[in-house]
Amino acid sequence: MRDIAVISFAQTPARRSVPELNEVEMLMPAVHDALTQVDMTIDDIGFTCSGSTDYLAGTAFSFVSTLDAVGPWPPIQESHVEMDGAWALYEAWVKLQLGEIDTALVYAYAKSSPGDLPMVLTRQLDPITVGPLWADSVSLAALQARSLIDSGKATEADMAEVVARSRKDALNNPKAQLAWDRSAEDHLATDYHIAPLRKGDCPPITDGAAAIVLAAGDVARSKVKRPAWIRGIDHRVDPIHLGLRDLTVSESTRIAAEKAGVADGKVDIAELHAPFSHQELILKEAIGLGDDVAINPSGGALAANAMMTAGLIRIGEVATRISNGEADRGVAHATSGPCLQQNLVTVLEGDA
Amino acid sequence: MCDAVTDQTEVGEILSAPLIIEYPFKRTTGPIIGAFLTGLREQVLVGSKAEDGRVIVPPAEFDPVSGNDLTELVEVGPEGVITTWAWVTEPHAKHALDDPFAWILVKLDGADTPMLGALKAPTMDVVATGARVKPVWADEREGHIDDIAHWVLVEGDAA
Amino acid sequence: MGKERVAVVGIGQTKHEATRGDVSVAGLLREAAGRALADAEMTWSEIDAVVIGKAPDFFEGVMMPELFLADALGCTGKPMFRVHTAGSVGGSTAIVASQLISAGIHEKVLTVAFEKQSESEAMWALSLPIPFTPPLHAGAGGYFAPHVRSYIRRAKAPDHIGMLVALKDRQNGLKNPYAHLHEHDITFDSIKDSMMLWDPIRYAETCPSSDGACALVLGSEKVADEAAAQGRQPAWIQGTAMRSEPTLSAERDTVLPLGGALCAADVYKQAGITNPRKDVDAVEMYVPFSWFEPMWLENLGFAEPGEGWKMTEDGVTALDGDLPVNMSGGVLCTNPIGASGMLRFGEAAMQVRGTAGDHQVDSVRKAVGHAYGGGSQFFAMWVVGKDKP
Amino acid sequence: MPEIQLPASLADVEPVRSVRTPAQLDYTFTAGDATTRFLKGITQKKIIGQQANPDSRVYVPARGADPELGAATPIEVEVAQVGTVTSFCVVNLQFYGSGMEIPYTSALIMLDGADLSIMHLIQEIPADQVRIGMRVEAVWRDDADIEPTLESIKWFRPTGEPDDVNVRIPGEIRGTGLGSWVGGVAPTELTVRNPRTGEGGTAEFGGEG
Repeated sequence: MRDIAVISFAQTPARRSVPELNEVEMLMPAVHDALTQVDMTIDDIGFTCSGSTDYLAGTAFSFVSTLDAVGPWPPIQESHVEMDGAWALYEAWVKLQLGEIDTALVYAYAKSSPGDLPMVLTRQLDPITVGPLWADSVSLAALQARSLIDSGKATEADMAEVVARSRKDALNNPKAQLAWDRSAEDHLATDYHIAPLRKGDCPPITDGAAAIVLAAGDVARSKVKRPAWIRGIDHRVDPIHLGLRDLTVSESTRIAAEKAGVADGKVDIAELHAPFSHQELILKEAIGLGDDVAINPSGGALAANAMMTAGLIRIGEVATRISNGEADRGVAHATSGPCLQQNLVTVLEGDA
Repeated sequence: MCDAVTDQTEVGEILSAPLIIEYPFKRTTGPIIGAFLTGLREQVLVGSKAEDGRVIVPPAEFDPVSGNDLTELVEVGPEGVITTWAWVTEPHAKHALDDPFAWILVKLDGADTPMLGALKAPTMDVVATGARVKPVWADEREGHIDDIAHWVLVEGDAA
Repeated sequence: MGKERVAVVGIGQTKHEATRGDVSVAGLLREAAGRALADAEMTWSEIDAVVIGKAPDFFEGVMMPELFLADALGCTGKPMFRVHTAGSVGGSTAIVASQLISAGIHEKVLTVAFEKQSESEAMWALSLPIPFTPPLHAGAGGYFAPHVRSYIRRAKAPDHIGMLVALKDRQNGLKNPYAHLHEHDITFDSIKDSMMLWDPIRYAETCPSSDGACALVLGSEKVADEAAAQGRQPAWIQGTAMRSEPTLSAERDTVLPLGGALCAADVYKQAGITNPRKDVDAVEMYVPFSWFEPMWLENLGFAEPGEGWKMTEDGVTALDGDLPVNMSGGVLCTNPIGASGMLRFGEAAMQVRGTAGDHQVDSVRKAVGHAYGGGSQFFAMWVVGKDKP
Repeated sequence: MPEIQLPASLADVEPVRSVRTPAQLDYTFTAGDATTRFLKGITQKKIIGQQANPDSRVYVPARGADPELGAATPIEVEVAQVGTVTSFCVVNLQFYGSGMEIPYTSALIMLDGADLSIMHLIQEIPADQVRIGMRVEAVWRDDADIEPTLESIKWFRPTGEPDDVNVRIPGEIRGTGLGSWVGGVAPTELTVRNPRTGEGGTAEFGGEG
């Protein structure tokens, strides 16, 4: 495979609501920032790919007007996925493998604030046998958490540790939305939200955008001192029906991690897209991460969870830490669908 | 999810207005899901038999492993056991139950995979994985998942 | 490094209808996918990855519906990918799928595009009442009709061209058993007398609203060589291209969009086409309103600007003409929006494989598939051929 | 279609073939900065265009980004309430509202001072007399009914001025519209001027270089 690296990453501050900006206005600063960091304009980009979904803000063809953010004139090579931006990055990576272009811009955005997000997400479910029940995303995650607890693989105290650590780490992330220094015990003393989940076990609802520039080989080396090379990337899906899955494991993540070659070297850090605290525990096992791996130093999705964007941000967070020398090899994970249905794993590495 | 107030934005006079997206979608069911809904109308629960012998409820139209067509429907339930549950303290207006209730995955007798439902229970304390439950049918049924009004614990088996 | 060869080795589509009341959304997809797999002589388990395309989720009222369809498409434990590029999506989905093979990642990829428009209705899904947004006064046709008028004026085209296109495509559709519209009684006069919906666009010059799906099995060179050895002609992908431009910008030409022309120039270059009018044997282009045939003939380099309508008038684009266009009956006969682009790509592949049945054109060596979307701003094209590139 | 085996209890009842699953989602839509500024102008019966820089295109209504530059449009420019019909269609079906008399005309109108046409209704002239090049002016609702929506302009009507015989129909506005093949020559990105770099564009193809 051709050497492809993340050479820049930008994200808007994660906020509960960004009413003063429409989607293109919210997205534009992230795109400009990612390009400016590597002294590029859209004219230097070979392929552009974005991720978003219409249902969040309730507007069909939302990606059509947000394309204006890049200034696609003269016309550009471009595509869009109705998926998290991590999958847009996958498409761009595939395109770069063809060897015809050397650079790609990937962006993603979401405004979840206009709607009632947990209810909007019920529209992902089987439209005949499940959708009419309006089983919201938090309730489904709570069913998964209970399964995990019942299985004896984790306790509410284990989940509380994830919550305390993530939000504390988020204090060092200026883009984070939800950060605090509270002990696991403090968290356990709060009431259940949807038992066995407490509010603190759940992600914030976030509006935000992110962008990444990818470059191949020498172009990457010419632009940044230490490119974050994509050494492996793979994604897999499970059935949507919760009854068809063992909710205490993530089989699709396990396969993706294996195919991406996570086990081929030492992992320093991992950014896991675990919107709910217990999901980090499931993912850690599925990917095969040891206790020595720093997980979600950014605070993860518990600190900011812009839909369609949070997976791409995980890749950006790992890449940034490789480029700045904090880590040599890292794993980024993205998820989509109820209870970790679809998962993407990327392995990034810096030159020795 | 949790609505933390971490930012206060001066919105000024930015215009906002309600946007309601509403449609009475009419969905064709195909024969397998159609049979499941027919069963609900007739107070019968059915699942489909997968290639590995598992009985899947609600019936899968296609084998979840191989992707091949599934064609054999079998009757299951009506009682079953809770395989996992979650307690909702503040039901949403769109939920079937107005009072606090439990979402449950219930594995019906004769089935190998559980289905989702809403369990009416007085308190969280009486709900438990492994407890037996049964459906409460809606008075008027038309072949819709809402024909199961909700689920209740089977008497004398409150965990 | 470099591109691996890719070919279409299986093609399937549903019977398209206004309402496919006999199948679920999953069943609709499976009908197309099952036929494509059978055509490729493959089973579900052989497929490495699935790439799905459809237009806005509001049509079926399911958010990211590929998630609930994952097991129906045999994706459990496999990569599944969802593309959305508005009306061009069927084409761009096939291109993304082909790149998974040309990049050397997979050997056998299933790609499926669909729309089940009858679950809601197009007029609702395409005109949600977004506050503060200027209303479209007359639906999609009302958006495109002024651009058609601009074309007619610029090209000094006579009024009857649109009707000729409609007559040709609807008659071609009669030869296509999968087409939604089969209008046996159609005549030039019946088109002329049909209601003028958005003057200059008549009812009979407008695409229908369909339920339907299309699926392609794409294979690596090895897979395609095996098919060829067994007597199943592969449709070799000789070039793919996509271009996008803004919907509303001062510079752009909404009649002959630069993005469309650049997309064509790119794909021809890859396929070694120097004179599209001579080198291409058949074209399936995205013509939802009849006048788009001459517009695209010009945009895609088959005619000089202002001259495209003459090809239509002279019968060049007829099924027995020198450059047959929309042999299948095209979008004017069948329009499950998300699948419409893939149906164009699939028909082009059928023509080079020689499997198009009654609408087969003799000795097609190179065929073009074309799709566009949005406000004539997203373009996807491929060239397929009998010969290995 | 494979044969389905039903349990005995369902063998003789009428099967369900379709189901209604009504769904309603309630959103609070916010307009964002550019749209709000435009609509604020409308409430004062002004049509405010926006541009990214003093030399760039004037967009009415601006949607938040100059789509050629990919840049925000902070500069406000009031444009005229008169303009030229650049194209139109005559609608014979009741697509929009209930009060419109059929047939009605939906037109692209280039307001004087703007660089892109808006789509709006033409009234106060029979539909079959509307022309490309016709000069039209905005007709506002009564003051009491002015709201932050483009519909506060009820429609446009002829001004009675002579037609603009030089009107450039869409794509020819800047003369750069030849996006297609001229003289058998395949187009390239250089066919048009790049608004960020100023490069490209040829006189032959009507660029501004």
